[in-house]
Amino acid sequence: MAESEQASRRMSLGHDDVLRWIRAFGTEVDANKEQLTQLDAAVGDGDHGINMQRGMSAVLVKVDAAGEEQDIGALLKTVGMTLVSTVGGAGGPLYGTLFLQMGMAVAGKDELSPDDWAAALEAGIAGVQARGKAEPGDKTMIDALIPGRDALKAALAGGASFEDALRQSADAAGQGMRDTVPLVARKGRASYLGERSAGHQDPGATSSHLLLEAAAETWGEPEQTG
Amino acid sequence: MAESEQASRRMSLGHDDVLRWIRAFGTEVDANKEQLTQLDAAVGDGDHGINMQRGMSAVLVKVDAAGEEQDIGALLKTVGMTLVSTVGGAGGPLYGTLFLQMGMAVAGKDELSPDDWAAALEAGIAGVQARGKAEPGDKTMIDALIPGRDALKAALAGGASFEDALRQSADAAGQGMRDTVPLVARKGRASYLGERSAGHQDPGATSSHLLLEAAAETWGEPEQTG
Amino acid sequence: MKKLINKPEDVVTEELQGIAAAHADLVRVQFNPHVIVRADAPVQGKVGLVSGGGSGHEPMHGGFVGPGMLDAACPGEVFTSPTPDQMLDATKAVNGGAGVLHIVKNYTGDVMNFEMAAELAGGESIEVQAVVIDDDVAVQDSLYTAGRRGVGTTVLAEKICGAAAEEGRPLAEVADLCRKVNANGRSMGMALTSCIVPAAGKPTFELGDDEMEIGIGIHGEPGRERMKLAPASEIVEKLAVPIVEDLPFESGDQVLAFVNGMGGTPLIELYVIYNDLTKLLDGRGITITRNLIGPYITSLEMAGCSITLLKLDDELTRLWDAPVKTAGLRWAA
Amino acid sequence: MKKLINKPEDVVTEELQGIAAAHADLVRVQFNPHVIVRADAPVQGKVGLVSGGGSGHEPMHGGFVGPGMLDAACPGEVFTSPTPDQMLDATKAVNGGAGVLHIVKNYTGDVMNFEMAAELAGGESIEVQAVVIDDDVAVQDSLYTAGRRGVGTTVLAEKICGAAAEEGRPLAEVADLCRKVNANGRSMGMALTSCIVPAAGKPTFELGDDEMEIGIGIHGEPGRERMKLAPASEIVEKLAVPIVEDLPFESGDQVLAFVNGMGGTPLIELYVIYNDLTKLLDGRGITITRNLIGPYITSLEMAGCSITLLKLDDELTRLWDAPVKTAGLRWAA
Ligand SMILES: Nc1ncnc2c1ncn2[C@@H]1O[C@H](COP(=O)(O)OP(=O)(O)O)[C@@H](O)[C@H]1O
Ligand SMILES: Nc1ncnc2c1ncn2[C@@H]1O[C@H](COP(=O)(O)OP(=O)(O)O)[C@@H](O)[C@H]1O
Ligand SMILES: [Mg+2]
Ligand SMILES: [Mg+2]
Ligand SMILES: [Mg+2]
Ligand SMILES: [Mg+2]
Repeated sequence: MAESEQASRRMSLGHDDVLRWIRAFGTEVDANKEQLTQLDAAVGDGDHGINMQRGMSAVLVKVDAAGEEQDIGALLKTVGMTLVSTVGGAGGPLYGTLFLQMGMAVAGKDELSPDDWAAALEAGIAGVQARGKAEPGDKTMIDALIPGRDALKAALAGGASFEDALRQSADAAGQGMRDTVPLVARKGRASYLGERSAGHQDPGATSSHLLLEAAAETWGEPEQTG
Repeated sequence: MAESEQASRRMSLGHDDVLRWIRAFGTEVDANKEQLTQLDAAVGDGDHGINMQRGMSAVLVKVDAAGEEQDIGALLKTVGMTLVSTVGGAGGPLYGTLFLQMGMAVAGKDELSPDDWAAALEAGIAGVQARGKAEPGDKTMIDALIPGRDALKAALAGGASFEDALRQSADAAGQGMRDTVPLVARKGRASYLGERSAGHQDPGATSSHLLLEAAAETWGEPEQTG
Repeated sequence: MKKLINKPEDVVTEELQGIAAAHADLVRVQFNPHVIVRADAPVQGKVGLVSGGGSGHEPMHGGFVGPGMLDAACPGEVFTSPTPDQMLDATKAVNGGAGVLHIVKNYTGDVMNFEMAAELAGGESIEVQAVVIDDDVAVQDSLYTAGRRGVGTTVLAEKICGAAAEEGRPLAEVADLCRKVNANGRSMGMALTSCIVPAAGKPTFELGDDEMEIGIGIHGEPGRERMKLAPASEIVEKLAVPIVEDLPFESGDQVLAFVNGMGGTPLIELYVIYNDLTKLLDGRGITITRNLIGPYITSLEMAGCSITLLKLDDELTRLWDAPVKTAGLRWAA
Repeated sequence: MKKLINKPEDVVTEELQGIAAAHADLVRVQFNPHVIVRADAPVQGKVGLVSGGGSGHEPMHGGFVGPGMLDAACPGEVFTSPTPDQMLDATKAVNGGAGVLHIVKNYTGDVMNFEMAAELAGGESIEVQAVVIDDDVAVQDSLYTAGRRGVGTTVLAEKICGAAAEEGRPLAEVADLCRKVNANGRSMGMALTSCIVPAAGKPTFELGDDEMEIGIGIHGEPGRERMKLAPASEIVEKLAVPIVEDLPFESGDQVLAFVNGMGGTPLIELYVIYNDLTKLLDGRGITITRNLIGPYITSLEMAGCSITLLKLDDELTRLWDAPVKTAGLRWAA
């Protein structure tokens, strides 16, 4: 990347940035509700899109009402609590836990560095694994989240810009998502299908890709300075 | 009809003839089961063909078992009783009563003259009307039976041969059956439809036409002499 | 045709074998001809209650045989009235000396077959009275037609008269009570899908993906009108307003509200319908004091529902609440 | 989509309004969040029984709240596990000081949400135990997977544990009993048609006119295998043989046989299935001493059935026979 662009590079995330990401995720879920539901119908019970959409609408109402009083940690916890109490199914506790643990990791902060963001994501994913006991390869959201997290950390460690790191993270999550297709599910509802679960993309991995893609897109734009 | 054919004209019906008619009716019901059921589905509950077929199969088993010991009256009563106890629905009591009353009218006889046959039919139809209270024009089997009976009596009174009278009777029943199409049903299940029953042919009138048609065809052949 | 059956012609017999095996504590099943009789029949000195009709409406009537309800049920072939010999056998089996009441749904076939049975029972010196239930407001009534069909009120009449018979009331009183229930009950039904008679193998009628049939009978007989699919609240209006206006049910009335499933409609939808019904009746000052919600008078696998309202007084309420112990309805005092 | 509903997003709320209006004598319904609680809860000194799961399985679980069965039910959205706040509210509402048992069907979502609820209840010093029901033999079990689904045995566990709790037995005993029921119960289901989740508006899966799905879950999850439509007797074999061989049920065993309708299948067909089941079990020397036949754990309007067998001993039989008074199951001593 050219030297001249350095100035506009994003070095941190404010409350507003995080909110824009949450909104962008909500928009993505809305736009992909049908696809998520279709994917879930093939290997599960056909409600993943519906559930996530119900949860994210509730989240948007909630964060609007909460205003900007909250620090980022509190904001993420509000998102998590709202998802826990509105999504239900497997998605509710898992996405709820993801955001709750992210919020705990950055409790009290009004600004996040790229490393704070990576640490939050790491904590969130650890929470999902503690709750759901899924390992990579079990054909779950973990299969998008872990490559996404690892790519983010590797890029940042290699000195990439935050924008580039987010893009690599989202792309790795996308690859992880696509890589769920041939897998035989070992966790969640799809595991009831045994061998018949192979050949279908995991709905939760798909929504998790949307989550990291929303981050890359929202924060990948040059920062508005001035 | 030419003088030379006079000799082969049928002047009476024996036990065997009546049995052949019953069998022929059974065959007709079998062959038209689907059509009767279709007609009944349009204005009723779609079981007329199924019911009549169940009843006539039972009748054939019964008359086979009974052998030729019975007089014609007893034979017809056996048919009636069997229909009553196997057909059910409206068809069971109505066709059952038809045969029972025919049997009563010719009780003890081993041979029926054309006038005996006409009297039996008349008694049977009176029984159907006593049981079902239907008048001509109500869109029921009565609308095939009464024209059939009247044509038979008129033809015999006019000096027609039995064969001719039977043919005229069957044709009049056929006309009566077709004439049920525009009628609005006032009796039976089709009456629940009110105006919507118009435009459909009555299933019971259709099976009654088969009954008289079977007589015309079975007995319309020159009698086997010798 | 997608059904859990073996051969279409064996459905009724195998169903009855299943009932016989499952409910030997409540009923005896006789197979030739088909009759379901209360296990302890005849109950001496008690009026015997017999009903019957085509099969395919389960749990009606066989599921309503037992203490506090029917003494016997005569199951016909699917959607086909049973025959007089079934009814005669049932009548003889339940005659405890106090006479027998035939509860007959108003269909030409049912009425004629029960009439023949009553004539035969008369010949054997059993006192029989028959009451015909004709509560379906979807059908125009007239002196010159077959009149209204018997539908949901039948279930309520069987329960209430069953309780009265259990109390030892005489035949004439139980018959009068049955007429009273019929006079105070009104019903109407609708279908989202057709049913398939096993022997026919295909739907009795065709409905478009966006159509429903209002005023349907319980045998897949076509209804009053076919219309575009509508929300539950409109369906309730289409069914309940004609019912309310027919009797009429008026402000201050107390009613039993019976929301019935047609066989293919799950309970979750019936509660949505019931909820809309409470609102409609509330708006007219009519109070639901008793209710029954579920598939009780069905039409094979038809999706749809019917609503029955029965105007209650203290007597009817008390008899409705009385204990009943059958496969289909069961409660204690 | 042909359903008796208003807006898809309102189905559960309106259903609950219907239940609240219909069964005020048995239950209170709380709307924010959704909880169905026994009218007289908390019963002091009695273990509280809470279950829950997605809606669309009615009468389970809300229809099983009442004396002798559940103290509370948490209805989720259609086919979606309820949330921890519902379960926490339910747990608090039924805690009569003797602790609360969570009866959880083994689905990842249900298990995780109930776990979170138990953590929250622990924070409020309510003693909670959870038992997970996993009786579906259609699913291969393994340490590394989500394990078997919870299906028909859940209904039986709720009834039997409800009776034990009513007797005043302590939490640990009721929980052990629940594990015993689960250990002795096995199920398998099949579908003739798919169901339609209201919010999705179209069938969860497609089945050909001559196909059926064996080993289906109660949420329209695909099953073990898809095969050509077969007679009832073969379907019974497909379901019952894996059940019998799994426990295994053996000659001399006494069982409760539960033939469950999936929501769109009428009773007449369930009795045909029951009849074939009695023959199959007879042939293996297994005796049915109790039975339950009807739609109790449904999958919206899906056509199909499931079979559950529970091996009985004197204790389980006595508790099954104990009085129960709920909208969905009701009998006296
Ligand atoms: N144990 C688990 N750990 C992580 N993710 C899981 C687990 N179980 C299920 N999931 C994810 O949840 C997704 C399904 O979510 P959803 O449809 O909302 O829940 P449900 O299966 O209860 O209907 C799956 O696609 C999978 O990615
Ligand atoms: N009251 C009646 N009198 C004469 N015929 C009648 C009467 N009611 C019905 N029917 C005849 O019965 C036929 C229907 O017979 P069926 O389908 O066997 O009985 P159900 O209507 O009980 O199913 C009608 O088409 C009609 O011709
Ligand atoms: Mg799902
Ligand atoms: Mg008919
Ligand atoms: Mg009929
Ligand atoms: Mg779900």
